[in-house]
Amino acid sequence: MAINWFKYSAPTAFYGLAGKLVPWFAWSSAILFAIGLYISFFVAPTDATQSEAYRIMFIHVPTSILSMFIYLVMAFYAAVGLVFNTRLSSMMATALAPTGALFAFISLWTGAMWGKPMWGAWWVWDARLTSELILLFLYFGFIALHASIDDPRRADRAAALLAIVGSVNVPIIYFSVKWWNTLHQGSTIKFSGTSMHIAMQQALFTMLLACWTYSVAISLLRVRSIVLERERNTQWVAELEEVRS
Amino acid sequence: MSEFFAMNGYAFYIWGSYGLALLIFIVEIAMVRHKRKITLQQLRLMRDAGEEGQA
Amino acid sequence: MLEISELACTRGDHRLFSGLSFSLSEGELLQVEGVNGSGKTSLLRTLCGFMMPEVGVVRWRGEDIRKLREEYHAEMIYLGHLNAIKDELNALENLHINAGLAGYALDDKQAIAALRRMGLRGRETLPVKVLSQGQRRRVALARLLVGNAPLWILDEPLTALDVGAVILMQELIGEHLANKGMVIYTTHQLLEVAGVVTRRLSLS
Amino acid sequence: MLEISELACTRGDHRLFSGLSFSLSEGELLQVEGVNGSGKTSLLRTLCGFMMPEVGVVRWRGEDIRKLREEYHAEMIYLGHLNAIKDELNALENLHINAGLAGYALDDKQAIAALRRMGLRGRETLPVKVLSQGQRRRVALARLLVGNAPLWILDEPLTALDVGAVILMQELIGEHLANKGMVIYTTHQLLEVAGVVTRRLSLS
Amino acid sequence: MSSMDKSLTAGTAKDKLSLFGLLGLVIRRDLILAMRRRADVLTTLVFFVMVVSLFPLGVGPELDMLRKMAPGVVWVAALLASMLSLGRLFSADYLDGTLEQLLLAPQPLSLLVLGKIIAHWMVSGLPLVLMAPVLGLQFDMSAQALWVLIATLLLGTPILSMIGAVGAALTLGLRGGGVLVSLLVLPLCIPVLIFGAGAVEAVTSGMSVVSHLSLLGAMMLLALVFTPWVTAQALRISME
Amino acid sequence: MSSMDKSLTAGTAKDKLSLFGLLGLVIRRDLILAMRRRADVLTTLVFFVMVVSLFPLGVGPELDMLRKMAPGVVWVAALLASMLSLGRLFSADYLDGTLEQLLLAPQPLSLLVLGKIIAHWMVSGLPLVLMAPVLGLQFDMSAQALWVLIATLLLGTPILSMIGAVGAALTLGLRGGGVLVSLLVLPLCIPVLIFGAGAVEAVTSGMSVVSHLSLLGAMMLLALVFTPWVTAQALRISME
Ligand code: HEM
Ligand SMILES: Nc1ncnc2c1ncn2[C@@H]1O[C@H](COP(=O)(O)OP(=O)(O)OP(=O)(O)O)[C@@H](O)[C@H]1O
Ligand SMILES: Nc1ncnc2c1ncn2[C@@H]1O[C@H](COP(=O)(O)OP(=O)(O)OP(=O)(O)O)[C@@H](O)[C@H]1O
Ligand SMILES: [Mg+2]
Ligand SMILES: [Mg+2]
Repeated sequence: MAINWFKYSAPTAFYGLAGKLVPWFAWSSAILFAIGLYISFFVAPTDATQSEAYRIMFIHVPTSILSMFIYLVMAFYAAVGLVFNTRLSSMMATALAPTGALFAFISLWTGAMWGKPMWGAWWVWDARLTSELILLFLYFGFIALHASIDDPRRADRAAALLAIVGSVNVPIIYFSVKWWNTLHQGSTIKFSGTSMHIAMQQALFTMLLACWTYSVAISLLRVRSIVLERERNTQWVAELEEVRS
Repeated sequence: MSEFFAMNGYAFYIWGSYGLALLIFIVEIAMVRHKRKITLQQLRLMRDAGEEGQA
Repeated sequence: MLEISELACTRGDHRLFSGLSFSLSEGELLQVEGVNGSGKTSLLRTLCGFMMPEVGVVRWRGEDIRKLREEYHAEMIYLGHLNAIKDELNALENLHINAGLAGYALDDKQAIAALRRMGLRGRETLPVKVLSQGQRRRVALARLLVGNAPLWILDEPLTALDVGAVILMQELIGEHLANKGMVIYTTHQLLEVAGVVTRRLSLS
Repeated sequence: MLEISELACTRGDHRLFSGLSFSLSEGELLQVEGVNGSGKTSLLRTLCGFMMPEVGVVRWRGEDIRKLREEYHAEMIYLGHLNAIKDELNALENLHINAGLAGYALDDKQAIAALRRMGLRGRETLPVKVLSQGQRRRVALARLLVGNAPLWILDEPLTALDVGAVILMQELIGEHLANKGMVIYTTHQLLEVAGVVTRRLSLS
Repeated sequence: MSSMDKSLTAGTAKDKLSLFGLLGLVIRRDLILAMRRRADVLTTLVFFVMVVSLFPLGVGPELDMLRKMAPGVVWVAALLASMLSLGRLFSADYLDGTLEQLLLAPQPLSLLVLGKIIAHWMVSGLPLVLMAPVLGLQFDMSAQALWVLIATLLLGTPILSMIGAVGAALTLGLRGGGVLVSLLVLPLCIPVLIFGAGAVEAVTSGMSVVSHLSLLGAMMLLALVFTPWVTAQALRISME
Repeated sequence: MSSMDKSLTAGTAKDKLSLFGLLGLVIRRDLILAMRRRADVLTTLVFFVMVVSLFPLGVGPELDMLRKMAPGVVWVAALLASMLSLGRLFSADYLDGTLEQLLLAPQPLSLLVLGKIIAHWMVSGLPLVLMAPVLGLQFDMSAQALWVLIATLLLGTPILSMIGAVGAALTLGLRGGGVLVSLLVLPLCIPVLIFGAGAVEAVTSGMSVVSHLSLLGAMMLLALVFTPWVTAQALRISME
């Protein structure tokens, strides 16, 4: 059986590279989390208006930002996969989706946990909250579509099309919801501290970095499994050390 | 110490947030690693079956 | 006219065929042979352009069919496992629509003549839903009579047809070949066209 | 065992058959013949009890099948145009379920043996969706191997089967008849069981 | 693989299946099928969540009004979600010929039907019940109201599945059956909706909910006794 | 019969069909098919009416609140109704093999797709638009609000059909596609819902609706340009 080495060279090299990168990202993530949490809880001062509750911010804001960022990256990878027919980028997109969805979920959850003490309600129908919820639905759509199609190549292409259409729609959703909201109620109570304490900024930034390294590490780990699964009939997979042993 | 954990009365919300986030991270890591284990297992199984078939 | 070079097809873990090359020119008849699951349907669907060939190209008049697309489609007719007829419409309406999609407008007389030739006299205006399996297949096959595409790709055209209809199909194919047509087909039954040598392509 | 008396069937304006009487006893093989649309499928579906006979009765061991119902069902297997297999399940699971619905619990070994006999070695655990037409038909036919109902009613069992599978079916039917089974079938292909005289019933 | 197959066989090999074993087999079969296309189960749930979330988007974000609407909205969404999933109940079996074989099974058809209904509810009704409280929170419902909501859904969704089965059986094989079935079934389900949503409103305005709940319970028992048989007859008619 | 057949043929016999003639053929074909199963068209409409009417049942009969909810409820119901009818858009053609033939037609696929979308809208979107005022009256909406409601629906329902077509094409042939398609399409349709319902609310609170309507118009044009092509690609992927 002739194997087109050129075609498979990319996943081969990438599989090894990813394997080498994962520990680096994983460890830096762990360290950054440790530092970030330390600053968040022990260095950052208690907020004047929100007391301790504001400390939820240090997990809420990074996860919120990453959930949106990951969607864009995922759509980008998917589009590259669709246009240039590169399998690897499609696999990357597939690997990113669950992490993005989880971040969106954490964002919603922590937001709700913050909203209850601050606004007295678990949930309000505010622009940001609503569009984050819709973002979660978009992730679900991507994952569900990919999962319902058996042929992986077809699944990649179909899901990519969806991701692209979705990414066009995300800004539209955000602005429409924002506008819709301003039509009705006055400004929602928002976090008061406009001029943030320097320690808060540091904590926020460190946690953001920690979350970012985490998502890189976990999606690289996930994509390695996906590569193995999809390329299971190739010679190079059979020759891998972890397969042979 | 207990004062720290009490978080000035916001313990439920704060630890609820961080706790769930932590739980999700742990579960995700566990699931991804489990998936890798399963994948490798299946690969070995298939290879063994293939060798048997040739023999 | 139709050239296939170094075609390979893999479905799931199974390599169905590889390194397949052949070409077909005017007036030729090609039967794709093979046991169940050997990849006949997959090959025909690749020839239609539904499936992207894993390796290799399919060329029509020297050009890749994935480039030609509509131009190629105008010169071929594909008949698959499915009949592509609407249960709610009658045979006549179905034929009109199928011809329309292929780019031709028929008049009723031609359509009825085609259906009668296919042995559907008296069933032209019954909703296709109530027809028997064989009659439905005949409605689908009537498309071959009204188009004038040179290339016919037929996946098990004889399914559900009775003996009379099989003989009719043999005649139709013979006429088409005499008009410089080309036919590729699969079947597990016997299909012999008088005066024509059937080329055979065996999938492993 | 199975007796049909004075059966008639009308679909729409067409009287398909009338005054049909025959009976079938142990070890007998009956082929229902007729051109496309002559009413073979309609007759078989009436024998199963799906369609109420317009005139006449169908009797099993002397009793009307519409009275017997479940008791009759326990003694027959019907295989129609449709395969009655689930695309999402693999061949093994499909067979288990089909046997379970017929009232039997199989073990894996029997099921695999049946599938292998039907020529599906290596495809036992693929989702049926990805199998070829002929392979799907084989999965459906494997039911015949695991049940032990005396009466088989087969509507075009040979559809999509290759030559090897047709021979296999002939053997299976032969074995079943030797075990005092009864078989009624339709087909437009050739089906000859060695050592058995096929009775033929022609619908106009 | 082997464990999966085992789970499909009940009892020991070559055994005749008991009636109960058969019920189990049918339920297990449908659950396994549902698990094979796990997306299905999830999507009914997500559909439910999405419909409930659409309302605030259409109506506007005032919490006061939303709180009042909440029980109605959740119940309507549950009704629609179980309506949508009805299409799956028999149509797949019909299209691939399995239904013919079910009708030819040597066991009472109503029993098989009951098994299918139970499996359907477990896949499409139960998740809704479990999800409802979270949605209630989005609408700022009180804890007490949430409990009543769960109770009514727990009693009500099986009724929806059972009534829905009759509709699904009657519309089998008709094109556009998906919408037709809603048309047949929705009017029949309206009492369930009224008592279900009514109970939640009653509790928020401080009244007793016992009568509501016991009425729902009675309806459920009634449905349990009659609908499998009616569905079986409807299937026979549809297959003629 | 003869007149029906005539209406299926465009131009004179043996003529090559023009692109426009082809578009007409596809639309006519789908409309005729819809007329053959007239129940279909009716049921979308009845579903719409029923969802809208369920609300007062679930929420309670206070007119004040109902008036406020009205635009949102009508729009959500329209969204759900067009979602429901999406299943019909390609699946019948897929199952009977017609879609294969459409892909093999010697004309641009996007054009055929556009024809199908237009026919689908005429069958499932237009009736809703015409029905909406009647339902608005049930909720005691003002005449002005009713006009705006019609205008937004007229602009919005085609967008729903077009976005829906993409989802329908992507989920072709997948079991449980009916619910999956809602999952994919509903989030994408939310802006339409918000601007549609928002416009009606704006007019009731005395604000200008021009910006809402022009935004909807812009979205429609955008969708008209892109979705047929995207749908065609999705169909190609699904048929692989
Ligand atoms: C379920 C509820 C909530 C959700 C879904 C949510 C969602 C989001 C999202 C998506 C972002 C990122 C926005 C951006 O970077 O532009 C964000 C940022 C933020 N959220 Fe929330 N949020 C929720 C509740 C809250 C609550 C209750 C508070 C405070 C009282 C809050 C305060 C903030 C702050 C301070 C930021 C970062 C500030 C900024 O980047 O502008 N959020 N939230
Ligand atoms: N995902 C998959 N994994 C493994 N095998 C697959 C997969 N998808 C398809 N196959 C195999 O590919 C083949 C498809 O064959 P195809 O339908 O082209 O056969 P065919 O020659 O037309 O057969 P028939 O005569 O029965 O119609 C089958 O053998 C099937 O088992
Ligand atoms: N409503 C109706 N009006 C007129 N004719 C009808 C109606 N319904 C069914 N028929 C006819 O009844 C016959 C049904 O035949 P049946 O399906 O039993 O044929 P068959 O012998 O199995 O044919 P095949 O060999 O093609 O499978 C067909 O000839 C069909 O045209
Ligand atoms: Mg084939
Ligand atoms: Mg027949």
